Amino acid sequence: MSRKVLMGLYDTPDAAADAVENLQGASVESIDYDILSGTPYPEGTFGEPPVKHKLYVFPLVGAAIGITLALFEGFGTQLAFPMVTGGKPILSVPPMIILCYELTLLGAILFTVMGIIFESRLPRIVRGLYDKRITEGLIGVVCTFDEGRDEEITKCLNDAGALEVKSEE
Amino acid sequence: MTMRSEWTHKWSMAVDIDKCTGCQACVVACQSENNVPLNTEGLFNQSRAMSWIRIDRYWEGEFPNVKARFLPVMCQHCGSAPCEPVCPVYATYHNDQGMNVQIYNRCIGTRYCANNCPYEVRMFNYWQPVWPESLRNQLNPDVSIRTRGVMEKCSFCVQRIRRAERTAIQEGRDLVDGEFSTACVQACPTGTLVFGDVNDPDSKVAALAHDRRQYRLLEGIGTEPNVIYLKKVDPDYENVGANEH
Amino acid sequence: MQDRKALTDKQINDTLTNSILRTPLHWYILTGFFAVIVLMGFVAVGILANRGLGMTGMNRPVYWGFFITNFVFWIGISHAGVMLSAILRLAQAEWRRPATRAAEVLTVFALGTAAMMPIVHLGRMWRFYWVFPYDWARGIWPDIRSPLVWDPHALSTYLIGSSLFIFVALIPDFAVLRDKTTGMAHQIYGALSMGFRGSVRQWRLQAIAGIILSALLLPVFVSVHSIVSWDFGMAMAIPAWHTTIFAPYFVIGAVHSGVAGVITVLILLRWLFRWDDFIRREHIDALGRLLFVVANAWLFFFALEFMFGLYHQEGTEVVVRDLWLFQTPWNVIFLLFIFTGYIIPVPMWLFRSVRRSFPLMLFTTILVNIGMWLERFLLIIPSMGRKHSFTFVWGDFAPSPIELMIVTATFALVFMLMLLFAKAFPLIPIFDIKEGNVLRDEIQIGRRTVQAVIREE
Amino acid sequence: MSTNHHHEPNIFQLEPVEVTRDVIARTRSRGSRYWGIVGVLAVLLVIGLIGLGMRLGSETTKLGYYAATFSFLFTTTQTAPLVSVAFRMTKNHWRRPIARASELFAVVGLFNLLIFIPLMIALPSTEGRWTIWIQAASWSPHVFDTMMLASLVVCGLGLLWSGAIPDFASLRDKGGSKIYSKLAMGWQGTVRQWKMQRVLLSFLGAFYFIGIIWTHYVISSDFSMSLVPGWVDSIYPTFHALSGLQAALATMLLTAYVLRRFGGYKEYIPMETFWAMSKIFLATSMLWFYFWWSAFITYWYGRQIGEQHVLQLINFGPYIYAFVIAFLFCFVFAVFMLIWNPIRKNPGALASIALMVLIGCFFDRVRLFVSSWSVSDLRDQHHLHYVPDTVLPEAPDIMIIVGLISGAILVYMLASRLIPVMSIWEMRELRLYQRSRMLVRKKVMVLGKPE
Repeated sequence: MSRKVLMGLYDTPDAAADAVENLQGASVESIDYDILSGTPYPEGTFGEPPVKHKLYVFPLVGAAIGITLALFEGFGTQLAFPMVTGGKPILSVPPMIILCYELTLLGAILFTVMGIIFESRLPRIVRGLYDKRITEGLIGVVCTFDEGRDEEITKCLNDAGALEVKSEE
Repeated sequence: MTMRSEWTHKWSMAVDIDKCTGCQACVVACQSENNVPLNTEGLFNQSRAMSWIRIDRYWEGEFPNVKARFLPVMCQHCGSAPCEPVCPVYATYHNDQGMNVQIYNRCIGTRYCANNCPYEVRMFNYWQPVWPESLRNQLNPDVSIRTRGVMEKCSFCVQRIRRAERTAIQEGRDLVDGEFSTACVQACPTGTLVFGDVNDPDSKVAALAHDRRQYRLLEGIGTEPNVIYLKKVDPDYENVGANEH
Repeated sequence: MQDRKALTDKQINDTLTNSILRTPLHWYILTGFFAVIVLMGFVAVGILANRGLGMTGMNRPVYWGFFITNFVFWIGISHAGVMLSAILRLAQAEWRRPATRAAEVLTVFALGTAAMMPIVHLGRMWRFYWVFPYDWARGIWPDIRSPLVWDPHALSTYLIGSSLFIFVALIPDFAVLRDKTTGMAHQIYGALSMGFRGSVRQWRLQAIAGIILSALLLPVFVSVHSIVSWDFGMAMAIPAWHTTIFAPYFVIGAVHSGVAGVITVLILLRWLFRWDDFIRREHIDALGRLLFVVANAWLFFFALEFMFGLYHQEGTEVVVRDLWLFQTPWNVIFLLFIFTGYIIPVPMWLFRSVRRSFPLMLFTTILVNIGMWLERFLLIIPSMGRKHSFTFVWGDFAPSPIELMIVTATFALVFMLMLLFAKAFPLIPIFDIKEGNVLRDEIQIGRRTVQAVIREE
Repeated sequence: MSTNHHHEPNIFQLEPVEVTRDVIARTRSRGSRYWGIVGVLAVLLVIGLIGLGMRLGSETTKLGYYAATFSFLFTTTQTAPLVSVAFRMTKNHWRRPIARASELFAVVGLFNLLIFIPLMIALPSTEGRWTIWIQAASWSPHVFDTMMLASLVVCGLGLLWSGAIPDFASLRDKGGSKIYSKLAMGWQGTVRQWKMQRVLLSFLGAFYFIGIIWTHYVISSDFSMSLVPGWVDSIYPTFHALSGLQAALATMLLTAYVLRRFGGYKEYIPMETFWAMSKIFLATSMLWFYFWWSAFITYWYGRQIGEQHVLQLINFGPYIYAFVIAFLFCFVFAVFMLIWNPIRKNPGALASIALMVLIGCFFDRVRLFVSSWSVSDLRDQHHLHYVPDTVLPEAPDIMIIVGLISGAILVYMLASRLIPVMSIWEMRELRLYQRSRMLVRKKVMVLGKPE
């Protein structure tokens, strides 16, 4: 069956939190509601469950790739041109350590940024239900639900004192 | 390159300070042999004059009994040359004949090598070199003309070495010590400069390398120079030659 | 005590985007003015490329001149950004909020400008890309033993890293701009914000991103200036350069000049865009305190560098110190440097009234950067003129008009880029300010109200 | 329903009166285990002093381990008060539970001063060698180093005292011995007195900060670097101070753990304290490598003969084992364990890492000091022409190492009997600034930030 989306707009965090509480009371799964705000509130402010993510993996992968490339460059370039410069060994390790250091961090940074964008589910082609006033302080509580629970959900949102309940069309 | 001798060549030069009169003949010879740009008055004022071999002149003692000390300095072709590893593009490296060679086409002109040369013998082409019309035909065809923006320095007249090697190989024989030499050595009237192969046990240079007067410039910093200096002999002074380093 | 007033999110949006949506007239005047100077700078570079480095004042033995000095200086400035925003973010310092982005942007532009310097300084500048590890066209790789190969690696890492750092933090502000604009601008900001709509998950990841990226960028920030310092430290032929303290000494010097630069920029922005409610006295006060500590740490390293120059009791290092202290014009430059870089500004920062006065902070921080430019000059140039004991080839250096023109142009370039950025993007992180408002609190202790902050941990 | 899966902010709960009573009780009553340990340490100390006596006659090349031990004690114990000083300057509340514990290490400074005197006498004259006292008389290191160390100790004791006056007063009022009323100097806690005490603390703190850095400078250069001809390493003093800070943090982590685990101060020392310290601990461990590397890469690249020999001497030559241990313990293991948040939030793990770092720090001092003292011919050499052989510890050296270190611990334990190891007034002040409240649905901690 198809699913519908409703969004209630609130002017205070407490109202939004009430709405979330109502939704939880109406046994809406935590993946089915979301809070949109123009301000980063501390985690759990609206009584929502903590976000699960795998961001910490990305830098490690990036670092691994980076150091591999660095080692490749270090060994490769020195062995490709076995020329003596300044009586230093053909395979000088200290310079390679410096390259490894830089490229490891570069890889880690690149992958972290990719991870952030990926984990925050961006880029979104279809932005979905949204309101411009959210960046100006209003807080939106979006709820996705199955066909037929309309008035129940609308009630949950309105009881918390929604300024407006938007649906997408 | 095929090598018919049982040793690999290690080209080296000996400089007998005792014989040097500071006549600058070597400087001029090098200038014309290696197509080094002309040093005009203007270049001297900019202190950008170029000479692959220079003669340092130091005054010693107090007036009236003051003495001029002459010290010919060219690239020392160091065994562990500080100038080599700092080049990001391998424009200078150590070849298998003990020489520190400069590759003009690779040079991008960071001038780091010049900074890291303790002997100050590396020259940078700040300007595009120009010669008056009259001198166009004087240029040595064996030596490439360096464009502006690259480093250059004494090459131990590598073009002469290579030519001698080629003839030797054609005639199917070994190189003979003294059958050729660098421009500066050729021009030196007093025999201050001696060029040869130190790995050749019976070459003049090899002998001088073990002379009791021999020393290297700035020995303390461990660059293992390939140019041997022989101390001044001066009855008035104890441990002469100390002032050079 | 703290002159902050409560602002609604709408007010914050409006004020912080007025650099973009309601650009003041003097923005155009200033930008135009700087653009002209930058143009002249590019002409100078053209002349340089056309006629050769003979146009500069460099000679033998002083092979490196104003360009490298300027390079080190701008690298130094570029160290404020990450230093401030990363360390203060990790330390959960609340007062960082308005300063972070301006600092990071300054980092990026200063770094880009710095990166141009060694290219301009090359004998054959059209060949600069040969230091990067690729094999086409020449059939040869760079020699990774050279510090000049370490440099491009470190620089590009730092440049890419800090640019992405800024971009990630900009995404929510793009969303704000998207909602405030219409038409073309709306489309562009919409594309940039990638459909960000401030969901719980997105905000959470913003927070974590700030921490991880800071932690990753700090090691880069330290390494970059260290590697720059090793361009000099590795040169055993120049005893005054070949000293082990150069890496941390350069880094702390960089932070000194960099933080000063950030304060200068913040005060100018405050004046330019009327951001009085965001860049407040307590902010430059805190920055001033930080700067006081940094300055003294820098002095300690400077003292070490100086004393170990004399440690030999002989030789060329002492000659260089003698040059600094007793030989004109070097001693004049030295006095200028030590007075502008330390003696005048630092004691002033002891006074709260000075740290909280915008004109005085502007004055002192500009002084610091004059001093630090001269410090780099003194560290780099005289040492080359007094290499080993071949007094016969000792030399001096005097800059040429071309060099002066290009150096001036770099300053204009950085200011111009900052202004252009301010025209397109908010220079004060909007969402960071809003978060600050949420986390701000007050507690009553007896009759006294104490500023307090909500800790998430 | 929501807050239960976010962790609760833990806030110091005890009432002021309880704090005072509790801390004083703990300070006074000491179990048999305490006295047992004190006894053992005392015996070990005596053994150490005997070892010291055996060593004194012998030539300088044999004094390396003694010097290393002194440097180690100076590094760890006398830098420890820095933890309190530095984070009082930055107004970090998490420092309060360990502030006194770290200042208490100033007492160990007295012990260090005592064991420093024979070393100072054994230090060879500066005739014919490079030192930081460029043109000064040959006795300058001896005199000036002693002066600096002594003034540092005095400053540290002053810091400890001024930080403890209010607690002395409470001990006095709780019927402590006469000495407390003397130490409290009639403290009544008037507004003016509190203000003065704050000023005094900040001044002494600043002095101690500057003092410790410069003392590291002179100790490191006079007692190791200048003993090796041609070793000109301008970063070495900073490296010494930096690894001092690292060791100080390690010491404090270990102390905090012991207090929490065995001292019964569990609810006083929260996780935040460990966590906050561990971040800086991680930073210092990275910097350890950074400072070492700055010296190494310069020498490695320079390739001058003297430099190569020094590199061999202190790193890869006769003391390679000490170096490897130091390198692994102080940098590699430390960093790669500390980057993980779970480890940084686990006091037990942190304590063991701290212990490891301390061991690494000791071997670091061995490689630096034993090697430099083993260079015999100093006179008029401007380069190190040879690399001396390894000097292995003999019986007296072992006795010195064990004895002196346990001596330092002994002094600390005895001092903690006299002076409360937990600062009563700082904990009471902490209660003023910590509040707990609801932010919408989340229970959060509110921290007061007085200007």
